[in-house]
Amino acid sequence: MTAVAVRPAGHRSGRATGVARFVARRLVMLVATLFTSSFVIFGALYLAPGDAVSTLSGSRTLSPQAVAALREQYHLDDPFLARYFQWLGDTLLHGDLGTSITYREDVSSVIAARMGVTFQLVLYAALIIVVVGVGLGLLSGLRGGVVDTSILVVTTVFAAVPSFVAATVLLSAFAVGLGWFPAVGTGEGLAGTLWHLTLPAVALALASLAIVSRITRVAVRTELGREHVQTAISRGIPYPALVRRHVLRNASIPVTTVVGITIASLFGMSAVVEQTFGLGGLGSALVEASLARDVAVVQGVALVFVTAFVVVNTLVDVAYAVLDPRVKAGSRAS
Amino acid sequence: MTEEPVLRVTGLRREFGGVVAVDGVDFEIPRGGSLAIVGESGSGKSTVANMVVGLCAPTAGTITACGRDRSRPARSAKERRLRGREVQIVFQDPYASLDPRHCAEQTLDEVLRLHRADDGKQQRQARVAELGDLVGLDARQMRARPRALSGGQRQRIAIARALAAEPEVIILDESVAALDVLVQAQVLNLLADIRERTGVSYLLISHDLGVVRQITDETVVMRRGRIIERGPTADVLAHPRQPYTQVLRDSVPHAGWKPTRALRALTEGAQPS
Amino acid sequence: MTVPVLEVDRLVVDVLVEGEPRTVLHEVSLSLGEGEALGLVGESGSGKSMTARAVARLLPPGARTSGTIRYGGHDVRTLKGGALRDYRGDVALVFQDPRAHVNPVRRIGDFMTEALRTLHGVDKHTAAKRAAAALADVGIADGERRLEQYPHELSGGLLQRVVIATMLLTEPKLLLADEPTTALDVTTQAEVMAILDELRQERGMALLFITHDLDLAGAVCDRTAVMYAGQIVETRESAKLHEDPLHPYTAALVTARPAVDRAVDRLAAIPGRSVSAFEAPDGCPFAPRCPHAVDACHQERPPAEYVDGGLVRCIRADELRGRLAEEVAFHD
Amino acid sequence: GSPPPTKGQHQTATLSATTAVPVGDTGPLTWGLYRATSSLDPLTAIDIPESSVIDSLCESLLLQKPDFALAPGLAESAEYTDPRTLVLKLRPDVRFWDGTLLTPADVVFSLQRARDPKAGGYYSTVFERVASIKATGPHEVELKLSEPDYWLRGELSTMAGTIVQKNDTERKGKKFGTPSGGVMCTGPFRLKSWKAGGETVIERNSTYWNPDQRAKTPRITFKPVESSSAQTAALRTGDLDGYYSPTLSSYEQLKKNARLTVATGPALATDALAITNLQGPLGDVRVRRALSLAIDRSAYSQAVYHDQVATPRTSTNPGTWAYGTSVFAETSGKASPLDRDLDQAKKLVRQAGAEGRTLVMAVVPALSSINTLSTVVSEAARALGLKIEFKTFSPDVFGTLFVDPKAREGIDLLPTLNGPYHGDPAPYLATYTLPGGGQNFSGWQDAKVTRLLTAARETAGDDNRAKLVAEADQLITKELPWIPIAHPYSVVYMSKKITGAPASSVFGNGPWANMIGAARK
Amino acid sequence: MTIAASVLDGVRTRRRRVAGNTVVVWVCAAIVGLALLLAVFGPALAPHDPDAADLTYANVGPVAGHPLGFDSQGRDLLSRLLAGARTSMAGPALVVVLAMAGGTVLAVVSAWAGRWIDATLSAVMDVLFAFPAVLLAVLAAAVFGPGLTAPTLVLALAYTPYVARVLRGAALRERAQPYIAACEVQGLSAFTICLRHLVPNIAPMMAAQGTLLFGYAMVDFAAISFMGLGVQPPTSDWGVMVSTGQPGVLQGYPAESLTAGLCIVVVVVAVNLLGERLSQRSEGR
Ligand SMILES: Nc1ncnc2c1ncn2[C@@H]1O[C@H](COP(=O)(O)OP(=O)(O)OP(=O)(O)O)[C@@H](O)[C@H]1O
Ligand SMILES: Nc1ncnc2c1ncn2[C@@H]1O[C@H](COP(=O)(O)OP(=O)(O)OP(=O)(O)O)[C@@H](O)[C@H]1O
Ligand SMILES: [Mg+2]
Ligand SMILES: [Mg+2]
Repeated sequence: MTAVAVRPAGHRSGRATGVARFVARRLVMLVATLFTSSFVIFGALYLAPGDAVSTLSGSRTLSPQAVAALREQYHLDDPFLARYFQWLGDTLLHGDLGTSITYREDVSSVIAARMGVTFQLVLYAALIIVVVGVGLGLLSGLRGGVVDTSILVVTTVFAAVPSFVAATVLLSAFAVGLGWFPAVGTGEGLAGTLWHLTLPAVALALASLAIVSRITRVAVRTELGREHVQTAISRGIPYPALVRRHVLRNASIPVTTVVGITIASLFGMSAVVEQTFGLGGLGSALVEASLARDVAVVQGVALVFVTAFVVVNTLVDVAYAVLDPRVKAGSRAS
Repeated sequence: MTEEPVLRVTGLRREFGGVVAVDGVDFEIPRGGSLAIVGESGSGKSTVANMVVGLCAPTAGTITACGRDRSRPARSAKERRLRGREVQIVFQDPYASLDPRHCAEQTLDEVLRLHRADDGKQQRQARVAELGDLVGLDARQMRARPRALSGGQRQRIAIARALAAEPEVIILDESVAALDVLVQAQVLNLLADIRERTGVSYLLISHDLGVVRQITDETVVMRRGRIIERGPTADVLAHPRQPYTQVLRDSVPHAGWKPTRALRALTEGAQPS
Repeated sequence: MTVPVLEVDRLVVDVLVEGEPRTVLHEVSLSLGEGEALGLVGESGSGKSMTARAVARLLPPGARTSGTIRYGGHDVRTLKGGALRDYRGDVALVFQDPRAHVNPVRRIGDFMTEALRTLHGVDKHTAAKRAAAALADVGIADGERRLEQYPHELSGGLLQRVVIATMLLTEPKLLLADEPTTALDVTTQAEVMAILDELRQERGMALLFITHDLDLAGAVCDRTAVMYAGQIVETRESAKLHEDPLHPYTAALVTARPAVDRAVDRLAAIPGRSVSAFEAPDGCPFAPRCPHAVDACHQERPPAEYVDGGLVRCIRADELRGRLAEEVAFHD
Repeated sequence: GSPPPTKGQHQTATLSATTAVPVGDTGPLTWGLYRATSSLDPLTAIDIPESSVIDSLCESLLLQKPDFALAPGLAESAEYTDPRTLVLKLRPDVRFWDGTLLTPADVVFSLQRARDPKAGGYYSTVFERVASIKATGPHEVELKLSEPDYWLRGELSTMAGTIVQKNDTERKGKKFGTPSGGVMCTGPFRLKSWKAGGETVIERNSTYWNPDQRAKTPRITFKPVESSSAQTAALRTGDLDGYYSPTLSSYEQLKKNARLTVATGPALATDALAITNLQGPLGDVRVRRALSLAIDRSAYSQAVYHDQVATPRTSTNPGTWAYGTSVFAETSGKASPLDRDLDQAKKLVRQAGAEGRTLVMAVVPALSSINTLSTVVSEAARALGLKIEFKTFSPDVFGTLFVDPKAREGIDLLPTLNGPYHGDPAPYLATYTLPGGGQNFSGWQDAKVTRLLTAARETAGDDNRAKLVAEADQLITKELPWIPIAHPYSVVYMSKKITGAPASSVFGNGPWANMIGAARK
Repeated sequence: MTIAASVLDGVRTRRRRVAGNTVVVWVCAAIVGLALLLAVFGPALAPHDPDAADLTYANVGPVAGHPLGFDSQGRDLLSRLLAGARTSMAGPALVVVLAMAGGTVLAVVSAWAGRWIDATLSAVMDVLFAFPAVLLAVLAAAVFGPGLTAPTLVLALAYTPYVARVLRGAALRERAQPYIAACEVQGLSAFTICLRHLVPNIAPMMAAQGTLLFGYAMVDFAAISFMGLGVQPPTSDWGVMVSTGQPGVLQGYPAESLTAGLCIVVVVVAVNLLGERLSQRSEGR
């Protein structure tokens, strides 16, 4: 809708079909990606050594009868394609994502139970990235001098700190050392959730935040150096208005791309942080489930991740078209 | 009996997704001749040039170079090579049209290796030096990267490269437009010399009527993809028949010239918008 | 000559080139009276744009200046705060590439009315009206519609007219036009030049017109200054430049241009290329290319001297005066 | 080099299976699990995250006390009326959470379900000598045996003897024991909520049939905390009130923490190297003995368990000696410790002519205890002039080694932490020493061991049976089909504000959560 | 996992900065050079056998001959760090080589062929993009088992679309240059033009991307190892050491985790700064 609104009058119907085609293309891509990923997942877990029974037994010996019963119950001995198409059929026809072997539960309820944490975590981290990252970037881009240098130094280091290192350090410093934040788990209510998720979100956001800040800084600098900004200066436009009207809006175009991709990739990165902070989210579910050869859960989580990625990217493209009148929806300059 | 022209173009047409960039263009260049295409920006001049050298395919029409049909871009490497010996091009931007990583010698040697496969290394070196002499570059300049050379020197390399394949026709697409007047004069003189010495033909594309007058015999005027006027350059410029050509001619600043808006309005009238 | 609006005296500008300070303008002096048009002509890198930038206080970071730039009795180089803003309100700039100089993500209307609204407190409606009227002045009839468009939806010529109209909205006293027509077709160039010329005369604006085309400068400017390697080598009434150039460089510029009405056997080309001030050798920077150079030319920089109402930097100016005129005449 | 650092002292003091008795009720608690609970069906519970939750919800026919001694549970008594008949007398007053009374039908149903291999339970082999299960009275159930089986009674205290409600279980079908189905039991807590892969919350069963054992906390939230550093952190910050730790990596740290009580207690499991291939060098008992003699158990125990282990003397953890205790103490308990004796070990290898031969050990680099074990084994092998090769597995694939014989091919040594489910070493020993035993990976057998253990199974008196088992235990320790490495203690970490959680590892098979209460008024 | 994406994307928006002090560049170059030397000679330089464990020395601090002390298995920490340089650098280096090779080929083919080939390749890249890297890592680890293979393949696969996207832009810009057209007019074959003209001219961009990528590959590699999906202990590898040493951080023996983490951070910072400079240079050409 918004992409349509920025268009000058007169082209409305053409733009509308353009947007429709854009959305359609994205949907096709989403479906293609999901198909590919589902097949790859099935194939990979089929080829992989080890099977679900060993997870069920928890490294204890089971009687052969028990093993056989389990194998039969979960169709573990069926041929690959048969299992794949059965799963695909169930998913497409009944819209159910299958049953988790490890949790003996519908995958949809496994995902539902875990989705909240991951989305909250990603949302929180995204917020930190946008507010702090962009904020620092603006500060160092517009200020220069000592402020710039110190932000540059800090972000250079942050950008190189792996999230698991950040998680360990934050955990031992702020949870264990100072006791300001809880070490594990998710809280109740908004305040509790915020309080519990602060450290994980910071750990997740840290490197991305640094990168976003650096990109923002460069974008701001680039825009400040552009000729149209020079023109505006020569016209006597006061600095604050200049920054607001000519620098921020224009700089937000590259920043949006980076922020979008960063946020989209947070879903994948959440696994490490979830593990460290004992948050039972989708990321850790993905890792656990694939270790356990719990194909249905892996498929389900992958579906959520892929969809989230495509949706965030689509939003970025729409934002792009809104911010930059030269760009038609969906034709991001690359 | 007239000699076969080195380049003949008939009914050339090119569309870009519904936009007709070139529409029914015909012209020919006799051996050793020099033809100018003039016209406003976007009138399709470069598109014609690109079709003639095989960088883009015509929607319709034929191109005949040296008696051979060249209406389609080359498909095989061999055909490309053969075409390279018929028509060459020199572009407007002398910096961008040279590989920044190769010096003039390398650039020329590469072309020679392609077109004179039988030559030995020494023969090629001799030919490179000869080409360098022809365009007036000394040995140091021949070994310098384009970055270290001035615009005029770069354009000389581009001209030498075009000459290396010993083509029959060289297309000069705004080849002197980016040069300062003094350098432009040097290059124009050079082009005239080369034509005299080698008998090569030129297809000059330019906005600059002074340049056109200086080095071409014939002129075609293009507007919105069509040729609207043609004739000997001196005639066309001295006695333009079409109103547009007149406007073009009168827009050229010269001593005692006063710009007027009325001029433009004349051409504007024909525009739909 | 009337009261000078702008007076530049022995302006020297050093800018950072690859981190090193390099002189790009050397003792540039010029003055511009009310309603007067001065052409600034020269080859690429000669320092024309730098001069305009210095006047507009838009030098790149790290630049150092000396000499004076006077506007309304103040040295522009030291203006601050409100005074600087006032000055900028009085001076308008038009550049070669309009597309780079207009914010691509804002509407034409936004661009045009921005200064009116932020600096002059004009309300939105009035500002838009005035913008549309200004567009009509430069020959754009459907102004209202144009205001709603984005820069990329306009052609270069149209956009340049928009820029000119915009600059005029705030009624500047001095217009700095840096090759405003180089990117345009000749026919469009003629029109834009006509607009500039008309507006200047109607409003009594002073115009500093930068171009590399001597003929173009001559057509709209009362006087023309010729620059070479960061120096003004000659300032003269435009009309006289063509018949009676004082500097060999000016003569070379005149004769090197191919004429529309006549082809010559060979153009009068001189060897070499133009250089920036910091690349120039000691002595007269033009000496290495000058067909008339003598040993003395390589020794020291020629001072600026008054000759026949013009200024010239050539130690042989008097001596050569007749010969240059002949060269030029032969060319014509 | 430099002098080696001083090692911790081996503990010799006797262990208490319990912690201080609480003075009263406490508030809601958060208890740690090393991973999320995956099932609440007793029959598929085999690991702490399942069994410790189930044990708070459901009860078995007999009850394990913290010291693993058997006590009446849902059955007032379980007695052999003759060697082939085990009669269960049920309590008349037991109610499920929904208020219905426990009936023999429920018991028969639960036991039959556990016995049926097709039901997918893990404990069906326990009932291999059971011929029939029948209700023989309003409060009586009778198990008829095909052969005498005096090990069966103890099994009734494990998941195999845990009773679920017949109606409920049948109604739920496949959903039984899953987050959407839940369970219906009789225990002191009832299931409040359970998110798949997330927290499990249990609350006090206010209508619990046994007021003496009622829960002293209104609610326990079981929180899965996967990484050991997060576990440590959570205990230190108070995010967890308590935790039974499967690893002791932070033991020293937490022991010093003023907010925590750290108690060690008896356990059932033994850290051992299972010999999986008798075709290789380890087919020779001298090489097995040599390896056992060369392994630096104390270094291992120190590194992995901070010395919280019973020094191995035989193959069985002293924690398992819950009956015939004095018999075991006199025999297995008096055996000489499995100390290091490199000279003797080298001699054995020489005798066996095994120098230069290669041993292949399965290792899981991601598990630090197995890692450390590989370190001591490789040191031992080096000292003996044996070559050692490690075959690395990820933790997940490692599990298949216990399920799939093909996966074990080419491997000589398989590290395992293994033990019985109740206080009887015999069934555990039988799994790897009897022909056809579930864990007899190498097919090892010894006529005398077989005879002793079979006899023990058919011997009624606890002490007599203990004698036979202890003899077998010592024999096995000589023959070493598996090489015992350590008998780790159970460790519980508790916030100082609470107490009562058993220090022993009874949480795997007996009630424990209801014992926790406030430490102070 | 896909931080690299954002960086790569952002790099294009970067412009020449005022030439910073060259000291930083030299220091970074020295660090990277040292790291590379260690990757080659590290295992040879190690004063002790990095895998020789002696539990009696577990977590013992620095003593004579062991300046950094011992890890939780009683192995010499310095030796492990030195030996670890190789795996820590070799994996990411391989990833960079593979991803750059694949990405460059895809980019050049896309840019040159245009039309449907470009469209198809772009669509395939988009599909790859949408795949969470963690998922790939987990699957590859499952299939290939522990070791270098899985993470190398995964990261190469995950980075290829980013490289392809960035380089495709550069290749398109380069392809639009008249000098390429001039080569075509000369009659050079497409392959020759790409090999001799196009690729060398996007090489500075490739070098910059490769360098930046190396930094991110190191971090991502370490992350995969941290999750237990990559290189496995007892192999000394910095990422693995951070992970195996992690419990020690809370137990008061932070040396293993922190020194290894510091090695990663220092090398990555140096590599990133170098990469940034390179990309500024390649942009400001
Ligand atoms: N690749 C292309 N795709 C779409 N349209 C094109 C393409 N190339 C040229 N055009 C269009 O074709 C028309 C003619 O362009 P062309 O470049 O031939 O003009 P020209 O006469 O050379 O102009 P100029 O003097 O500005 O170089 C223009 O309207 C242009 O927009
Ligand atoms: N931002 C800058 N930083 C450093 N040097 C510059 C900068 N802009 C221009 N120069 C240098 O200053 C000298 C004068 O440049 P200027 O732009 O004034 O030339 P010009 O006469 O306007 O040329 P053109 O006709 O090409 O526009 C040149 O040598 C140029 O390289
Ligand atoms: Mg053109
Ligand atoms: Mg300029």
